[in-house]
Order: sequence, then structure tokens, then C-alpha cells
Amino acid sequence: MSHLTREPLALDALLAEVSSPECGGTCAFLGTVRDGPEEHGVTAIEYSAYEEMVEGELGRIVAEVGERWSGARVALRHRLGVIRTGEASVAIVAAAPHRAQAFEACRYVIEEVKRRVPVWKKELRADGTEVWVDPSGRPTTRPAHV
Amino acid sequence: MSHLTREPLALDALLAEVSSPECGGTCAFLGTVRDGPEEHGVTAIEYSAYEEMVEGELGRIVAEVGERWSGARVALRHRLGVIRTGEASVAIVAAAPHRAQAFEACRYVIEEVKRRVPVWKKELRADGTEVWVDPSGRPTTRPAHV
Amino acid sequence: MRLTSPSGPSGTIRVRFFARYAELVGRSEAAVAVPLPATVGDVVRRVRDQLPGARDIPERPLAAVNLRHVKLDASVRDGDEVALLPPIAGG
Amino acid sequence: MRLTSPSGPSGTIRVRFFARYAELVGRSEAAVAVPLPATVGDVVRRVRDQLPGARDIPERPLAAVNLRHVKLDASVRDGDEVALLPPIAGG
Repeated sequence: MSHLTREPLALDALLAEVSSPECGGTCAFLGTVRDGPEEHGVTAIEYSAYEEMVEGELGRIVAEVGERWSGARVALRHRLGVIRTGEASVAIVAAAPHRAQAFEACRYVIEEVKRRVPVWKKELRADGTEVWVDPSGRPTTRPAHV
Repeated sequence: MSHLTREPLALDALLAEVSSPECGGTCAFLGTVRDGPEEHGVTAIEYSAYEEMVEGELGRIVAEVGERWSGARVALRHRLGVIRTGEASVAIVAAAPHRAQAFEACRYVIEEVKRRVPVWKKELRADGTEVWVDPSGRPTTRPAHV
Repeated sequence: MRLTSPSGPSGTIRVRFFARYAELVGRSEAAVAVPLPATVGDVVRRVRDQLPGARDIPERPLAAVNLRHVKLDASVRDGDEVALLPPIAGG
Repeated sequence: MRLTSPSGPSGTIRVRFFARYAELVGRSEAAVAVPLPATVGDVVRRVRDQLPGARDIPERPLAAVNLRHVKLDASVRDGDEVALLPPIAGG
């Protein structure tokens, strides 16, 4: 099954995928398009991806979770296309026998997604400009002594 | 609004309570009644509480989150009564500007709930026995030298 | 130590029992008279001495006064609600 | 160093561009011939030298070969798919 979709994300389906009577704790993460003080009137973000590689990386990340946290089960989806402010771009659910494992596994997945999974975003701003997001270059403020 | 309910828990309502355009990360936790290898044929757990005090403690925990993680928003429900294996007893949702805050706030709430909130559970087992759960006394295996 | 001073003022404490403790004493609450000043620990001793079944409540249980966790040396006043709490197992 | 050996074998690499890099070169893929043996770094140099707009791709971009992250000193073979990846910004 593909981890990518262009439809709105729903946690219910992911929860159903991982639920098991042996799992007492389930941790979920939703990443949503933000328009906060650090943004500049972001109305939406357009997500694109190297889709074949995304599937490979996500499959490897899920397998790593199973190796690191015995009994943990993970389901996730990343949405592509234009996603408006307030809507979710990524949804991750991790269930495990105990809650510490569920939190750690869920956190691991989102950190690895941010680090390894070839997805890009272009901010669409209210003033009509479009900006590719470069997390490695943010924040752009220079030290005072430069 | 009461944090206690006798109805099945649903994340959707809690997510709607905390969602905000300024929050880019949302972490949720579901605690479910488990029947794993450490349990002994648990078919359900009966939850009871000191209800007035639960409301007070949960209100204080929510306020503490607001003080510790600026901009974080929390919603939670604890279910009481007989809850069958696989169903959720507690649901917590924490939204924050950034994901680290959301994870930390959500984890803080469940840890404090487990530590401070006066709720008790009685395991109802398949063999007909009923056992009060005492987390402080588990596991009950004694050290080998005793 | 048992507070038995006959001459001082006394107070009535509403004591509440939950979960296993409620099963042990067969009730969910009791009104307990104590000579004042008194601590939560004094109330616990009264309860364990006077209430049938209460001997199986630990000498030092978790306790709350008026909906807040307290230590056993916290003082109580007339009309306070003292709750004896079995080990917490929520979530 | 540029691989310009005229006598050895050569390979054809399918190079893919994404996001900002695809905008820079105005295309999403290209077939690039390189003398073998060659590394991903060699392919990047070829691309930056030969493809209009590709000079604005960094000299040391993130890269993948056949759907896996690699360093620039990884070797490539005839028929490989090399992807040049702008800074990752998913999630």
C-alpha cells in the first residue's frame, strides 16, 4: 500500500491499521500547514516528492521501528499537492505494548521523515509569492557581529 | 467542560478543540485496555475515580502545560466504567507551534495523569476473577536472593 | 500517638474511600470526629482504629484534603474532606 | 578532476531533478553520458557543465542512486538513476 496520497488525511484509518490487543499505548503525530508568526502569510503549501524513493525510505523507516521497539506497529501517510493552512501534510501512528515505546517510535518516524524522505514544499503566500522551503537555511538571521 | 466520560473516546473532537493555524505539530496519545502477555486474560477493566478531584487535577495539569510550553494547547478525556480490551481509556491531544513541544506536552500530560490523577482500575479476567491494579506493586517478582 | 485530649475543640472530618479501600470498609464515606488541632495522619489513625475493615488500609496511604494531594502531616480543619486514595492506576 | 578518458567504456545515467532543481534546469530528467568508472560527483559535474541552468545547482547536492541516499563518491554504473535532491523539507 502506498504511503502517499493527495487526499485529506484521517487518523482513524491509521489507528485501525495498528490497533492490537497487545498494544496498550498509541502515539500519533499530525504535521499541519502552519501560518504562525515565523511564516509570512502562508495560505497553502504545495508538496512534491520523489515518489518512488519516498516509498522506499518510508518502508525502511517502518522496518527500523520494528527492529528498535519490539512489538511496535507503525502506520503513516504523507499527503502531496496543495495543502491549505490548518490541514495535515503528514500523519503517523505508532502503537506499542507500553507508552514509552509508542512515543519514542512515533517521534523517531517523524524525525527520520524530516531527515531522509525526499519531499519538498513550496510556500504559497497571500501576497502571491512562492518560496521553496529550505529547513537547512532557516532561520536566516545573521549573528550580530557579522 | 468535564474531562470525564462514560462513552467511547474519539480523537476527532479533541483534535478540533486544539487545532489552530499557529500550531504546526499535534501529538496525540491513546491509552487502551491491553491483554498482552503480562496480563492474564483480561477481558475488560472497570475504571473508577474520585471525580471531583480528577477534574481539579486535570485542570491543573492543563494549566501547567500552558506555562511550560508557550503556545501549546491541550485537550483530554478519561473514560470511566467498564472498558473492554482494545478500547481507549484515555485520550490526550497536544498541539503546539513546533513538533518537539507537542510531543513533550503530550508526554507530560500522560505521565502526570498516571502519577497524580485519582483513577483506579479493576481488571476483569476471563476466569471470573477481579483484581485491583497496583502499578506500584508491579511487577511482583521478587529478587532472586529474597 | 493518639489524640485524646478531652478538653480541646473537636472537628468533624468527612472521610471518603475509593476503589479497594471502599471495598475494605464497605462504604464510600464516613464522618470522623477528631480533637483539634489534627493532621491527616491523625484522621487515618482514627479511621483505622474505629472503622470495621479499615485495618487493611495502609498506615500511610495516599491522601487528599479538599481535592488536593497532601502529605500526612498536613493539618485538617472542621468540615474538611479527607480522601484516602489507593495506589493511583489511571490512564 | 574531470573524467575525459576517450578510450574507456562509457555509461548512460538517467538523472532526475526535483523541486527547485527541476525549476532551475526546466526539466525533470536528462540522460547523461559519462566515461566509466564514474562517481555521483562526476555526474553532478557533467550536469552542471552541460545543462542550461544547472550552474545554480550546488556543487555538492544531496543525491540518490537507484532510490537510495548516497554520498558523492559513490560509484555509478551504466543505466543507473541518479537523483539530485534539494534540501529535504517533508513532514
